[in-house]
Amino acid sequence: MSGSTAYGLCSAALVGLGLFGLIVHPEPLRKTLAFNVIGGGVFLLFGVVARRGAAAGFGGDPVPQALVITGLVVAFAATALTVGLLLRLFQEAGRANLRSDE
Amino acid sequence: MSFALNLLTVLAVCAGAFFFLAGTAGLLRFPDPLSRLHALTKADNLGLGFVVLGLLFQAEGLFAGLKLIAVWLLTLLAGATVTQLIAGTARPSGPRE
Amino acid sequence: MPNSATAGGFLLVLAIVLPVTGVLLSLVLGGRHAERVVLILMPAGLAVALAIAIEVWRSHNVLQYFVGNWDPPLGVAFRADGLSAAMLVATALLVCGIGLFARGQFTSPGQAERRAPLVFWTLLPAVWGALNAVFIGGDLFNLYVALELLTFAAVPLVSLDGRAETIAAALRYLLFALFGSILYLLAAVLFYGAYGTLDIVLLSGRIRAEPVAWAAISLMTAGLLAKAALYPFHLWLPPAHAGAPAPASAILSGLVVKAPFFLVIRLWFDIMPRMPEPAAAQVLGILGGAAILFGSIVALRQARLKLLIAYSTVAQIGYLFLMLPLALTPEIGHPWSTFAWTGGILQAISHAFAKAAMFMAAGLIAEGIGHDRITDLAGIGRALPMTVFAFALGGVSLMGLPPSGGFIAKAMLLTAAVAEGQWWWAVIVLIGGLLAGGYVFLVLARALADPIEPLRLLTTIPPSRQAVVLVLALCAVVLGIVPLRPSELLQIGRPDIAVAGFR
Amino acid sequence: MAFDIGLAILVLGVAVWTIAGRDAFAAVVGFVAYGLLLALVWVRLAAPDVALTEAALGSGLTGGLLLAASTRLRRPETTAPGEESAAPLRFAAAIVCALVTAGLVAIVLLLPEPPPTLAPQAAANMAATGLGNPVTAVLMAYRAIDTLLETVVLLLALLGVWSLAPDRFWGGLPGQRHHADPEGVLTFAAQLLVPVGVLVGIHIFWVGSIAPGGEFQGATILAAMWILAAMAGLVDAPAVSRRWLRSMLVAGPVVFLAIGLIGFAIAGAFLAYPDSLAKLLIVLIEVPVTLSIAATLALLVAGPPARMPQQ
Repeated sequence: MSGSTAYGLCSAALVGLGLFGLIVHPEPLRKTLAFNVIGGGVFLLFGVVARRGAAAGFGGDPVPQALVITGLVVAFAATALTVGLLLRLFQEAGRANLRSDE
Repeated sequence: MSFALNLLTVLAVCAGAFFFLAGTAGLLRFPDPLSRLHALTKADNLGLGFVVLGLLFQAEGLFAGLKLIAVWLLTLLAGATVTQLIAGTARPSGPRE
Repeated sequence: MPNSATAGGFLLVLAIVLPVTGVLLSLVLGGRHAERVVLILMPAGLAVALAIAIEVWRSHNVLQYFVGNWDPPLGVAFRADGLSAAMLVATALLVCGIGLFARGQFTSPGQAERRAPLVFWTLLPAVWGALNAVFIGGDLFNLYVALELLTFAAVPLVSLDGRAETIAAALRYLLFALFGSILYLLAAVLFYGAYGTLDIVLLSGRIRAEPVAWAAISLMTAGLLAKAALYPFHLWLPPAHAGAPAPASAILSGLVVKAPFFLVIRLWFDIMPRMPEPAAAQVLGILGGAAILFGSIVALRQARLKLLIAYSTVAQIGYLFLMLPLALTPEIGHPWSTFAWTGGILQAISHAFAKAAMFMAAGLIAEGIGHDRITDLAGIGRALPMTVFAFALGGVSLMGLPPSGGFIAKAMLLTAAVAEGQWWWAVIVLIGGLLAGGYVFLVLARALADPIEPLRLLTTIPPSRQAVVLVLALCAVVLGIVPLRPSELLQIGRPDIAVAGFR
Repeated sequence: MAFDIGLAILVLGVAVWTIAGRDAFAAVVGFVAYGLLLALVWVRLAAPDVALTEAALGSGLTGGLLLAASTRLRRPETTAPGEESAAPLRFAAAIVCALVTAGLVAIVLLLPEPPPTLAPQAAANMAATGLGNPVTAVLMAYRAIDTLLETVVLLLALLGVWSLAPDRFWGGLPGQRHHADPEGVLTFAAQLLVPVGVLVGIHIFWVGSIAPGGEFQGATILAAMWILAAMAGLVDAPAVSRRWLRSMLVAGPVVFLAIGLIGFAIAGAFLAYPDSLAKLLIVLIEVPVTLSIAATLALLVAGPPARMPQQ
């Protein structure tokens, strides 16, 4: 097993773990955390793909690496918007969950 | 020459690791927030100092060495600030702990 | 498929650059200028969309553009086939209609900038640009960015009024959309890891029937379904679409949910045309059928008009996915398969017009009488005849009655189902039509009833706004009268069939 | 090798803490550690550019945002008992997620040999971009359209956050005003750190064309410095209606678009650069883009307008 395979297996576990958190946690803040854990796993898998593609004197394929940077920025923007909605909901309704409005 | 430098590096980094270990033990074992912080910062600043010192022997050129020292100084500053803030919160039988 | 940039490819760049410019200008100029920027933008964007459609029609080929002259797989390609062109034109028409309609609702009186108008007039071109980017995207990661652009443009529209319940609806929508995005991205990573490209055309040449391909396709489909609100991922849709202001509901229900559906089509028909999987297509069809039955029945039980229309969207999305089991037959390119494919796309477009008209009609009714309780609509048919007529025309298309785009779409799906021996889909189409008839007549019966005391409108609704709604509803009808030309356009550039197969 | 396995296990452990911990605040702290460890993983995967982004943005800024949110949501009335999901749901979810993980494990082990890669093509075209960092070449040349749309995505997210302001505060100032305490340690630290941090941010941005770094990483550091200065009360957020602020926010995408359109005339395609001018044009784009991203990130953390100027 090479180092990048270890990280590949780690990324698979991270995706599963984050998915679990996403399903079982009712509070949106915890869901947001779970999203970011999954995101970390997905990006890591892309990093492993990049590392495997090392060639032409580069330590890794630069295309997936660049895409991960773009992805991280999108993930931050998504987190910021979620947090904004969450805080405003808390302010308006005094609650920060989505359960009771079913 | 390079053997001597390598030896110095190993010694310094080991010393640094010891201080980190001691600091972590203090963080876990000491009874109240203030003494925990005390253990943590004292040991960490010294620990990182020794690690940086050890790496200085391996630095390629003056600029790289200065960067390492800058890392240490910035960590000192950040650590001192955060410790002050935590201690300030913890002192008047703070909201947590 | 051409392997270099084609003449007229620069039009594709304009289809994205124009709306994006609108977003930036609206934001920086602010105040009342935001509205003017969009009003200037609308005809220009419509012209670009029409030019693309004409160019595709004239050359009878796919328009293609390599951004920065970098060929895929290193660079990103934009491509417009007949399907893209049709969606671009439909989007442009709808955005123009919605923009004209929204003028009466989102104005900043005086010099001071108001929150809701600025946000609306900045996000309207943002939705437009994002949709265009989805329709012409040729690269899976670029499409990911486009989908995120769409999400961030659509979510704030839901909570524009700032009430707690719409904020909760927006939050739920955002969580579902992000869930879809992350699955989509994971699938894109798997595609790249296995085949070394994210370009749709290159990918379709390299993909093989193996576990990694199936995993990627399943994940991507699941992610897109969450964004398209197909049953059982529909939970977020009704509160979000019903809670948004009417013009925003129109764009969300009419167009935004069609973008992920469009990508499902790209995935199943363009990326893997030679590997049909009837069992998987049947699963998607079953979800579609469940959506039709569930959405229609719940719509029948709604007390508020906007929620009824929103649940009807859940049902109508189901029809889109009926096309998959009917078109993904083992012999793709078979006339009946093409028939079903065309029916599905026509359903997407005619539903867009019909649903936008219905939401805006509901908005005008709510403005006029201050609520949208269905039981208290009596007399509105006399007070706002043009609006109620537009609502009825939209309803005709939803039911699938002639003459309307919805009729042709549903008839094509029905015919294909019968001809292919998959009669159970035909039954569902028919039941769905009956149920749609039920909820539309429920509303119309109340609206046309004589009120106990004469209905007084709170404000006067300008006829121009009513006319816009009527024109959009008429577009849905017209699609049913001249359906053959557009459906020929739709076939241009389909990799899986010869155009000649369609008669 | 052993280090990699150990690090992978550590990352997993911290992730379990983040997901399974009962206290939201502790979970967020776990997430920050998760991000920092991932940054280390990125170094091991020969992706220093990503490592910088992960540490600054994925762990730092995201962590700060979530920490602030979890403190504000942490009131007694929000932690109602019985919020846990039912045991059968947890069990079913665990099975589904285990299956997903197992499937991904199989795929990771079955990834093709030799691995497909675009590294040779990226290398072959580097000369035409005049850049020395392949990741920057991807972001600014080969796939510049992604980066352009990305800057718009950030702007839309900011507008989305702003749209959550109560109507009466529209055009006002975001977040709380922090007052400077001349004796305070935070003020002192900020006075000392901000100039250094700004220099570091500019440096990281500037070396991006030849070495690891670039506009996203540099902009994140600049944004963090502004946030630090605001927390220490040294600066206050500008009102969101300010024309200069709006101009600063859109400057990056506007210049990006403009130079992209000029590409039609001087290089024959949108977002194309003639070889001789490539590096100059890319730097011309990057400077305003860095400023715009820095401003957008800082304001995303600051939140929606919540007060009017000088009440």
